[in-house]
Amino acid sequence: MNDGEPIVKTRGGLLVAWAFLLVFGFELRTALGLFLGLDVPAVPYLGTLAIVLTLFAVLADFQRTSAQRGA
Amino acid sequence: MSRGVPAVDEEDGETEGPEQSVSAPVTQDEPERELTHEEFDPKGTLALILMYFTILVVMWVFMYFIEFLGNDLVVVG
Amino acid sequence: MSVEQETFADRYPEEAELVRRSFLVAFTALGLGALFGIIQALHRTNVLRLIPSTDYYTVLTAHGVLLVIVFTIFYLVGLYQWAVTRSLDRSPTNINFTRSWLTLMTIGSVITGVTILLGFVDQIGISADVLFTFYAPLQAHPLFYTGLVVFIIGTWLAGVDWFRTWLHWKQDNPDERIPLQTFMVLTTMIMWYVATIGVAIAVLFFLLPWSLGLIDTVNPLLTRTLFWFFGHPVVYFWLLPAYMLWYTVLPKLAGGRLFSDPLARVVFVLFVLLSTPVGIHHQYVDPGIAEGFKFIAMTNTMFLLLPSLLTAFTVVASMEHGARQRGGEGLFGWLTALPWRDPAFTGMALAGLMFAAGGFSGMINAGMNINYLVHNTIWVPGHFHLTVGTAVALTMMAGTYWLWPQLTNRRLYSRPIGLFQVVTWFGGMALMSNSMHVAGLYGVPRRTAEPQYSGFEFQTAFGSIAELNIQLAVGGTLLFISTLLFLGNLTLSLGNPKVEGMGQSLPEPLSGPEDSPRVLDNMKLWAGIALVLVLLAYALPLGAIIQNGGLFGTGGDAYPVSVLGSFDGLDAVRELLGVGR
Amino acid sequence: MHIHQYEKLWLGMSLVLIVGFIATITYGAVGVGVTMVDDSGGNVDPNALDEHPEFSDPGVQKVGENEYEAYVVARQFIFQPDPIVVPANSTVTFYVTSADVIHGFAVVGTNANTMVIPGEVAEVTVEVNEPGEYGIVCHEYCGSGHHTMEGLLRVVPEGEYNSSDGGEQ
Repeated sequence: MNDGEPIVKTRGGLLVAWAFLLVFGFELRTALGLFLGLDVPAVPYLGTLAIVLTLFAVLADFQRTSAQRGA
Repeated sequence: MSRGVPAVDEEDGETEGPEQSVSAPVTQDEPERELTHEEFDPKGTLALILMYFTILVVMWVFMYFIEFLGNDLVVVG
Repeated sequence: MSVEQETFADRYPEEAELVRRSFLVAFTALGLGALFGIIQALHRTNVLRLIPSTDYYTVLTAHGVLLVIVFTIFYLVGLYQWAVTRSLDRSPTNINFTRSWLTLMTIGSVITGVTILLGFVDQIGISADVLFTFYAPLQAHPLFYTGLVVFIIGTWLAGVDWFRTWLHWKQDNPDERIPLQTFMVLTTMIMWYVATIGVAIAVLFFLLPWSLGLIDTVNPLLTRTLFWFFGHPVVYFWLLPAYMLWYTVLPKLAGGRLFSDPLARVVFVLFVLLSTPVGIHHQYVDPGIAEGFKFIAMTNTMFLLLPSLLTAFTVVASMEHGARQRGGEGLFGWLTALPWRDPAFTGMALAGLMFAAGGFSGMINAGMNINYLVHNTIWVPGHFHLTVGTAVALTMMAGTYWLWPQLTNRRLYSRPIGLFQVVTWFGGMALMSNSMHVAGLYGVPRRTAEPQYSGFEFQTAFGSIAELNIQLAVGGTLLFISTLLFLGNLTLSLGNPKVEGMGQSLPEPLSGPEDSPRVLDNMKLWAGIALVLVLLAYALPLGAIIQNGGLFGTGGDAYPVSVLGSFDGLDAVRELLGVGR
Repeated sequence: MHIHQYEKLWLGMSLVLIVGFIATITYGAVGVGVTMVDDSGGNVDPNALDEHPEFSDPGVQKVGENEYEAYVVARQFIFQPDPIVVPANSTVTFYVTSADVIHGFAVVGTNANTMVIPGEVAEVTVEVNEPGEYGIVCHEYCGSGHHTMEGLLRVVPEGEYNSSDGGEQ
């Protein structure tokens, strides 16, 4: 974050954040489907979401460990 | 695991061996600061719960007026 | 707090043994229930059909009874025994009495459980495929009802035990407020006594004599209404132990203190008052009950949202307090300062989050006329897998991660596996309950082995039924894996060496009991008001049902699910004695 | 009692939410006119349905201008009549009872949804619009063949409706 403190403080936290955001994205798809009738294809959407989140997780973990080394 | 050390400083949990793991919080004795009931305003809680409130109202209106009353064969007697 | 601390098992070895014993029964039921759960998830969705569809209902009965009666309630009595002993710092008045009710409950569960499972073996002719609700005129084997009676008597005696311990404590501490955890136990048990009146009458006066052939007919609407008299408060009997953990343990796990003790007491009192006079909301589309009674049940139910909404605030505020003490900043930034790597904390927090979602579908279920949209669709199991299946079950598992070392003096085998387990549960349940809610809106019914019909197709607003089935099957599989990880982790923990000093204390609330009026501790008053409210809500509907349909119904046969068919009382006695026909 | 300001605010909002829900439901009942299944259908002896004036020969009958009554018997594991045939743009009252155990009666994808309890008659009146076909399912477990229990509601154009085939089998 701004002050250089990692937003995710432990790998456990990273796992929880990853799962939470994936579930959030999944429920978003349901909301779009029910509210707006948008049929977002499940596999490409969730697949992309999972890959993007995993990338972010790897980056966040890198930031976390380097911040730790710096401290 | 080192009990008695604030957990925010304790970063390397994933490398713990089985015999070291105990599910226990570690902060009771030395919190970074003490907050009493008077000086603590749960602003974040209020913000979260207002979001929840909004979601509830929107979903309720959708479910009742669109899904239910817009459905076929409304029961009238 | 000293680093080396006495555990519950050090201080109360005999009590700790009983708590472990009740947890053992609970977790055995959890394992079996989860196995039946995955069989159903795969069968319904036609992914894998291991059993004939007629046996699906045996599986479904066992899944329901094992998980919501045996697992939850044995966990409850274990947790409550710990809570009473711990918070009063006092042993039961007579530990042999404690042992006897636990034994009685176990015997009852085994009788009912075995009767259900015998449904798989056609040759024996004993069966109880009547599902968790055992609606007459479907008739189970008498042993099913007998086991239930024995079990419930056991729970009644547990309440007697805890009340007695409290009264003795009160003699020694006449001016003290009831400790919060004991307060929670006592109020829960008052609610339970009021609630079980319904099921006791239904089983003892109608269903059991009827299954023994002593009476010919029952009034199906009457026994059904009596079931729901019990059937709604029982969901709070599952929920309140989770609330106890959220109120008294979760703040500590978050590194803070409970926001408000008085409000916690108010919440439990509201549950005592409002849990029972709402059961008719399960019967919104039942014939034979006037709309006015349904409306009253609806308003009561809506006000029953209040304690849960208040809980949401208090519990999240307690977590925020912990996070801020740990250095959390910002409007939402404090969320990152919470101990997410602790499975006990994360499990409870995710359980609470799912309860917020389940709360919404519960509001829909409560909404009388909107019930036409969702009644008996798979939306309803979608709802209660979020509430009892996650808010309660996941909290209980998470609570175990915290409590287990203090009950056994052994460390948990692996905390990372524990964390992975609770996250898997969260993800699995998100998939499964999402698909159930959505399919329910399309009209897919619950409680059926093959929701695929020859004469019509379900219409979907988006996606497809096939996709929803995959969601359900994958979600169910993740939940099963999660259960195995939980049970495996605990089992492996038994191999850890015993260590000293794993005791944990619970912090005082920010606003203590001295901030609340003493009248809150007046158990007789709340019990009295609860009974009056029940009388007001139920006297007229029950009277009308009996007046219109008769105490024993308008006729009609019994439909035993046992293959041998109905039998007379003598045969039943012979069978009970094990003499063949 | 000592309650934090935010908590008081949330208590107030919770009460608003609850009252709002009750108000919505009351609007649905009074404003829109959605009524609940109640005790108006009366009681019957489930073993004597074949002596009952209507349930002995379940089917659809015309009772007024655009008004029809459909008598339906649910039993392990069928609905009678099947299909139920009604004309489009009419008001149909279903009278549903059970000859044996508790069943459910739900016209799939619609709000017509009731429990079917032996001894009781469920009375459900709906407005039927467009022609079309709806599935009917039993949504309460009623025995080992429960999953096979289904029926059909056929809404035919007014001109094609023939009172003699009004749902008779």
